[in-house]
Formats: sequence, C-alpha cells, structure tokens
Amino acid sequence: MSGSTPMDALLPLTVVVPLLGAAGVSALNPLFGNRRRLLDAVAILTAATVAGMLIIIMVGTAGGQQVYWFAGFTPSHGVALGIDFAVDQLNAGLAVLAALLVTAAMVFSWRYFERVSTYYHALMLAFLAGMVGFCLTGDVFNLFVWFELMGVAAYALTAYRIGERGPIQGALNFAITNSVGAYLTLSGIALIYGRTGALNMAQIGQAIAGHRPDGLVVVAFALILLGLLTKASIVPFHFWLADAHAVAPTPVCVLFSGVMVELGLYGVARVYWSMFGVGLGHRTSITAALSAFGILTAIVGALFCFRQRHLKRLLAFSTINHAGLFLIGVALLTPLGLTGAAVYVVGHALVKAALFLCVGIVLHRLGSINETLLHGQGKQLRITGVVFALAALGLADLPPFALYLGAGWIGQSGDTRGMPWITVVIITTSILVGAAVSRVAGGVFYGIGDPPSEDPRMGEEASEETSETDEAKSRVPLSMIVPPAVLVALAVVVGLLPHLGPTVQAGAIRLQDQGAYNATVLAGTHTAHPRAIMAVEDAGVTVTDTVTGAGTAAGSLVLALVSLYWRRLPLLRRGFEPGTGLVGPIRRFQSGVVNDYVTWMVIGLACFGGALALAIR
Amino acid sequence: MKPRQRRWVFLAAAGGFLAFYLWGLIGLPGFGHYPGPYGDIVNAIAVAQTHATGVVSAVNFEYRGFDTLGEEFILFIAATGVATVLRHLRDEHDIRVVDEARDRQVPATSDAIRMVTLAFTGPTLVVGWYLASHAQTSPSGGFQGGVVLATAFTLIYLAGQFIAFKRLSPIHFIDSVEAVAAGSFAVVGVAALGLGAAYLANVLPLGSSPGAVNSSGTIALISFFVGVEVSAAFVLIIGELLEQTLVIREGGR
Amino acid sequence: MPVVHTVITPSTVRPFWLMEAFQVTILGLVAAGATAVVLTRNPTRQVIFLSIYGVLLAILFMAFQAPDVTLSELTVGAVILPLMLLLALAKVRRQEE
Amino acid sequence: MSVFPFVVVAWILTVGLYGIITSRHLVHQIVCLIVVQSSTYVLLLGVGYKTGAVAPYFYDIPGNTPAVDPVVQALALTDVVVEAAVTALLVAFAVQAHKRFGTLDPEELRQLQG
Repeated sequence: MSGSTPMDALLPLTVVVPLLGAAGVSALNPLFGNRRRLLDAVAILTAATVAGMLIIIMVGTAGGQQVYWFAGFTPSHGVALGIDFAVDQLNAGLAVLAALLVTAAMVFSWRYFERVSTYYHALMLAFLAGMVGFCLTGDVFNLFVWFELMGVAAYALTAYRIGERGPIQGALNFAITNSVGAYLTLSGIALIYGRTGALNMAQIGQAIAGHRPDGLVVVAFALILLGLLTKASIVPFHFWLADAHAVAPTPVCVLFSGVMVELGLYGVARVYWSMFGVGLGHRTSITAALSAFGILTAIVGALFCFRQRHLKRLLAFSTINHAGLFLIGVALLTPLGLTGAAVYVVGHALVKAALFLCVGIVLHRLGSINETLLHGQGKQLRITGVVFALAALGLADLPPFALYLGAGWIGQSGDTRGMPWITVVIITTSILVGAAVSRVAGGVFYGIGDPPSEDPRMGEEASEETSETDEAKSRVPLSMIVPPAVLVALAVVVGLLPHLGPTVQAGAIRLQDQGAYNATVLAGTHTAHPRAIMAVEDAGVTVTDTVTGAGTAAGSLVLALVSLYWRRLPLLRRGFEPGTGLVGPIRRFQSGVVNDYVTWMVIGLACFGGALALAIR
Repeated sequence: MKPRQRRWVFLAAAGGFLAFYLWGLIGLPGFGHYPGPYGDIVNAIAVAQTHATGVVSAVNFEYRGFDTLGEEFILFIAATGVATVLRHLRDEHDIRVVDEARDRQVPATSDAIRMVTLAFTGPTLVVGWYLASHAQTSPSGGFQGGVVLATAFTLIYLAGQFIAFKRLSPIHFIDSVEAVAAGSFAVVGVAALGLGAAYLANVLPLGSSPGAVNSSGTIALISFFVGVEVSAAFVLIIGELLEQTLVIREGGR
Repeated sequence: MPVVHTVITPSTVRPFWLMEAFQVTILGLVAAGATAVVLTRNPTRQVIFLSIYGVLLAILFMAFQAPDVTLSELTVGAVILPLMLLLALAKVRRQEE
Repeated sequence: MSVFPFVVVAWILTVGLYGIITSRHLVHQIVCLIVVQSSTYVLLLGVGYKTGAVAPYFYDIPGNTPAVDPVVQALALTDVVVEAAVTALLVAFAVQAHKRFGTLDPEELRQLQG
C-alpha cells in the first residue's frame, strides 16, 4: 500500500464528494423536502467544493502527471491490478470546467425551478461525479462505468419535465442511441482485453505498440470510438442531440452543450493517445478519416443551425457545428491542433452556457422559445440582451473571447499538415452559426428588421414548450442573470490570459506523449517535457488570428443583418428566403424516429470501419 | 425513412458492419485460450492477499472496487430517475391504494397461490441474505443477494398483498435506505483515506483464515452494503412501476 | 456460419470434449433464442421469450465457468427484467381499456 | 470451436440491432436493446474462458488449479447491473410515453422533428 499525501487524497474525493452529495440529499429527503434553499445551498456548495479541489489538482499537475491507484494496488512489473486516476493539465482542466458549469447551473436553478424534489439535485450531483470520473480515469473499463453513470443521469434529467410530450421522446431517443453506442464501446473494450489481458490504458497501449496493427486492433479502436463519437454528436451519430437539447431543462442543456459533448471528444483523444496511437500508426489515414467526419459535422451543424427557429434547437445545432470543429482539432494529431481544440472547448463552453441561460431567462419571462413569435419581445430584458449579444459575438470568434484563439490554432495546425482548407471550413461555418445566433440577438432583444418567417412545424413544437417555472417574475432574479454574465466575462478573461497558449500546449504535448504516459502510470517515472514551442514566439497570439476572428464576427453580423432585413432588400427573386431549401432535408433526416437514428449509426460505423480497414490492413 | 426503406438500408450497412466486426473477432486468441496476464495474476495472489476465496468478489469489491462504486451509483441514479419520471404530477389523481387493490382486474388470488408464494417468501429472504453475506467465500455477493432479497419483497405482492408491499416499501423510506447504503460504500473508502491508506483500501482485519465468513475485511462489508442498496433499488423501481398500474385517471393529454 | 472445428491440444483431452459439445449446443441455442426474441413482435409473448433467453444465457455462463454471472443473469435477466416489462405492459393495457 | 462463440456474439449483436431498427413497439425495442447488450456478456466471458479450467473459487480446491479469468466475470456483473439500470429507466420512459402520446409505436412519436 502506498503512502498517500493529503494532495493525493484529493483525487478520489473529487468523485466521491459529489457521489456522497447525491446520496446525502436522497437519504435526508424528509429533511430537504420542505427546505428548498437548504437543498440548493448544499448542492451548490458541493459542486463548488469539487471545482475548488479540481483547481488545486490542476495547479499541482503543472510539474507532471499525477497518478493515483485505488485501494493502493500499484502496478508491479508493468501489470496494473487496480484502477488508476491519471491526471494531467488537460483532463483536470476539463473536469474543472464541468464542476464550474454544474455550479453555475445550480445557482441558476435557485430561482428557476419552483418545485423540485431532491431528485433533481441528486441527479445533477451524480452527473457531475460521472463527468469528473470520466475525465480523470486511466482505466478503460472504468471509463465505461463513468460514461454510463453520466448517461443514466443525463437521460433522467432530459425527461425531467414529464408533463410534456417532447421530453419523453427526447429522453427515449437520447437513451437508446447512446446505450447502443455504449454497448459497442464495451464490445471494443472486451476485444482489446481479449488481446492484451489488460484494462489499464497505459498497459494496453504498451501491449499493442510494437506490433503491426491487425483487424482486432482496428475494430476495437472503431468500436470504442463509436460510443464516444455518439456522445460527442458527430454526424451521423448526432441525431439525439438536437432532440435532447430541445426538451431538457435549461440548466441541464448548459451541461449537455458545455461539457458532456466535449467529454466525448476528450474520450477520443484519451483513447487515441493513451492506447492506440503508437500501435495503430498510419497517422495520415486516421487524420483523414476523423477530420472528414469533423468537417461533415461542422457543415451539417452550421446549415441546420441557420435554418432553426426553435432557440434551443438552434443552439443545439451550433453545438454540433462546434463539436465538428473540435474533432478536426483533435484529428490533426498535433500539439497545436489539440491546444486549439482545448482552448476552443473552454471558450465555447462558457459562451454557450451563457447563451442557454439567457434562453432560459427568455423562457422564464416571455414563456416562449420560438424566434418568430419572440421578435422584438425581449426589449425589456436589457441586461439579458447585452449578455446574449456579447455571447453571440464571442461564439462568432470575436477577439478577445477565447474562441478565436482556438479557431486560429486549429487553422494554423491544419496549414502545417497540408490542409489549409480547414481554415476555410472554420471561417464559413462559424460565420453561419454566428449569424444565426446574432440574428436571434438582434431580432428578439432589439427588434431589428422583420420577424423571420414562421416554420409551421417548428411553431407547433415550440408552442408546446411551456415555461419551466411556475410564475413569471416581474424582473429577472439576480441568481439567474449573474451566472451568464460571469460566464461571458470568464470567456474574455480566458482569452486574455498571458501564456495561455504555451501552458495549454505543454499540457497537450504531455497528453500526446504515449511513452511518457506509460512510464508515469506503470513505473512511476516522470518525463520532463519541453516547454511548449508555439508556432509563433509571442505566446501564440498572432495578428492573423485576431484579424480572422474579427473578420468572422463581422461576417456574422453582416449575414445576420441581411437575413433580418431580407424582405426589404431589393433582390431579383422575391419570395425566396435563405435556407428554405434546407427545411426538407432537415425534416427528413431529423425525423424524431429513433429507429432511423440507430440505422444512421450503423451506416456511420460501417463507413468509418470501412475507411479504417482500407487504410490500415 | 420509411420502414421498408430503412430495413434495406440497414441490411446493407449491417452486412458491412458484420464483416468488420468479424474481422476483429477472428483476431482474438481463440476460444478457450485466455492470454492473461490480468486474470491469471489475480487468481494467483487474490486468496493470499485478501483472504477471500471467491476471487470474483475480490475483484469486484477490492481490486476493481472503484468500478463497483460507480456501478452501485448507476443503479441508485436509475432508481432515482425512475422515481423522477414516474412521479405524480398535480393533474394526475390516483384512487386510494386501498380501493385499488380491490379494484384490480386480475382474478382474485387463490388461497393456494397465496399460501405458496408467502411460503416462498421466507426461504427467498434466507437465500438472499446468505448470498449477500457470503461474497468472500462462494459464488455470490451483494448484487445477487440484493436482487434475491428484492424478489422476496415482490413475492409478497404476487401473493396479492399489495397493501403489505406498499407498507413495507414506502417510497421515501426505501429511497433513504438505498441512499444510505450507497453512501456507506463510499464512506468505507473515505475511512481508508482517513487512516492514511488509499481510497477503498482494505483496512479491516482480514480474519484468521481464507474462506471464513468473517474473513476478507472490507470485501464482506462492501458486499453487505451493495446488497442493501441493490435490494432497495429494485424494490423502489418495481414499487414505482406497480403504482403506475394503479394510477387510473390522468389529466392533460 | 464458418466451420466449427474442435481444437485437440494436450490440454483438451476427454472430459473437455464433452464440455465443448455442450458449449456448442448451448451457444447455438442462445443464438437461436436471441433471434426468436427479436423476431417475436407480440410484446407479451416476447417478454416470455426474453425470460427463456435469460435462462439460456445463465446456462451458457455456467458452462463458461462463471457461477457468479449465472446467478445475476438468472435473477435479473430471467426474473426482474421480465417483471418490469410486464408491469409496463400491464399499465399500458389498463390505459387502453 | 475456436471462433464459434465469437460468431454467435456478432450474430446476437446484429440481430438485436435489426430488432431495434424495425421495431414498432417501444417495449419490443427495449427488449432488443437488452439483446444487443447480452452480446457483450457472451463476448466478455468468452474472452476470459480457458479450456479445462475451473471457476475462480478456491474454497475447496488448491490455489494452483488453473481457473478461468475472474476479471471478465466481474466486468460482466457490472454489465448486468448497467443493463438492469438502463432498462428500468427506459421502461419508465415507455410508460410515460404511452401516457402522453397514447401509443408505443416509435414511428408515431412525432413531437420532435427538424
């Protein structure tokens, strides 16, 4: 049994404290049943404590990876007997993000839900535990366990508003597609276990490195990735996301869009760099296959986003667009690409969370979520309007919001790998998404231009969307407006942090060094890594990035104004609306029938597998 | 997609998928040729190290105890989720439980069935208890024992005693029991931390000889908590579903 | 289906030969059982089939030397899951009356 | 024999998926998901099996007897719990879906589209 320092003890507690919180509020339900504020306070405090512990851990990992062996079973002779947490800056950072967003969501819920049992709080805290465990674990079956805990809590939270039809259908679609994905992931884990007799990621990586990759390794890789890509809402595994986001309670949407989807992509990165990277080889083919999915996802997400009138769905498709961009960043397999993806994820999470919370305020005050109906209705929500508009600009890559850095770095890394058109994809899709969100900002909160044309089917769906709260308040409670404002401010702060680029890149280099990961986990030896070498010396922020970001934001604004004033523009083809042609395909693909979604998953898996099989024989 | 269309699209894709999956499966070492090392090492050292002769339990509650912690909370959260999804809304009225039992559409349970099922309840409880408390020695453990215990409670219902079932399993109380049991599992781990050992380390005395009922330290303790948690979770889930069959009139849509 | 071939190595002498025949039989039954469960479109009948399938799986796990999993599969797969599904079906039927 | 169990695994998985995509009844669909998951138990236990070895219980047999892999059995146990948990939740959704939609046909649940 290894001796443990207080610092070490923090690692398991990051998962155990929220689990105990969930068990505690349920166990004391007679006490908490009538004392809502006490319950809220306990939940907020628990989430904030976890965030604090994780920040301490993240700072502590600057010197190298922290490995923690549960029950004290340190590996002997390179064989792991127990389960480990292997913490580096990137996964600790992601866990911090999850804890911060849960805290913000719980603060927002303070005045948002009028009657909630202890169930909501228990589910949220268990969701947090699942996310943190998923981030930190170094064992692939343990990864599956936390993936499932996260999933089960998320399905239940999606169906929280049981009085309506939408949440039930959304939860069913979400649960069935993600369960299929999870079971395929488990099949992949069983396959790789059958080859290596190991569940520790480092040990598996060591066992399959040095052999030519054969069918088993390729199939295991593809199957494990499937569940993660489903969670990450990569086309064609993405259909559940819009349905779940459209119906889940707003504070829950914050977590879905802000971290849960990104955790799927983190899983892809972790599984690739800790297990398969060296063993698989064929970097060019893997980049090609994954970035093809990423580009498809980015384009589909952006186009569908632009056409939406249902605000939550619009934001959901914007998340799909960004998930595609993050996947491109990961798929480049370079430190700079991963750095870009990591910074992009953080910036996106903060801004998107703020946008969802603002939509929650709109729903709370105005009782609707339909862009057409809401046109000009939000003028009284002054602060909310400002926050929403700022967040919209941030989403469109406006400096100094952190997102432009991520976009710029992914683009730069694409250049170095001979894929300059990645920048084009990022800019065009970001303009479309930014325009859609800016259009909402201008139309709903400032009444600019004409209301966008009604989409009859969406109108019907949105009309069922009743307020998630009991009575509309005369003014927006402080506990609802402060979280989005703070989150937007944080997005700026992150964008202005000095040494952000080099620091994150150092983490990325560490995460991508499979040899060093193996040595640290299995033998406890630490490898000194070079400080990050950015493509450019001055902390990685180039004039090009700034100009590109500002240009993207300007492009979004122009496109938003064009679509708001479309009917007044002197155009040759009257009666034509941008994006009308998309309604048919959207309806056809996003059919709401889970049978279709699973069919698409099998098609996607067959294509992905086929591509990998052709590349790596 | 239309159902017919979807079927053909699926069959084409599934053909590709099946070929791909089989390509991976034939890479396995062949049935009956487990390559190790994980399982072989555990088999070799577990009995001496943990004093549990049931190595699966040793893996479940000690080597990979952290997995089991997550697993217990999956079940706990699923039960909480079921309670959330099946909670009564304001516009739903259920006729009193007492009326219900009389109103049930099944033919009245015959006395013979009632006798038999009630007679089975006792032995089922005993078996469940045995399984939950012998994780360390024989093929059993908290999970199996917990499920059997939950089955015993369900037998009471099958005997037509819904009221008794209700009385034995008021939702909030069962919810509390479940949460306490799941939390206790986590607390056992924290206790190890407090003693300066790693989380979930086996800090209790391992007992005199492998195979004894009081052997194996925390393995037996955790197994017991898991048993309570699992049986409470299933009683809760089945109780909620049973209650649904009694909700007569729904408001709304 | 590919050809089923028995590997005779020094370790697989007489008694395991019988075991293998048993395993092949029960594997075939499990495959057939899964197909039957899926192709049964009447939910109530399907749940009964699921219960039988659970028992088949339990027997298979016994043959795979996994008594622990056998117990779980028997209690969960053959009892608890069918019970939950039947309760749901009962609820639905009551509603449709 | 050396690959037959794994062929069965692939078959169960594919049949289960076929059931999910052709299903016209949510309870049927949930059962098909259970079938999909059951393929993972067979795979796990098949992978850990050793010809001629005993179950990993050393109560009344010497400790050096060859035994099958206990780890996959522990994983399969976890898997069974996950199955029970997910199924319970899905059944609750199905009950609620029937209340709200009056049908259990996934093709008829058309609240969300586009």
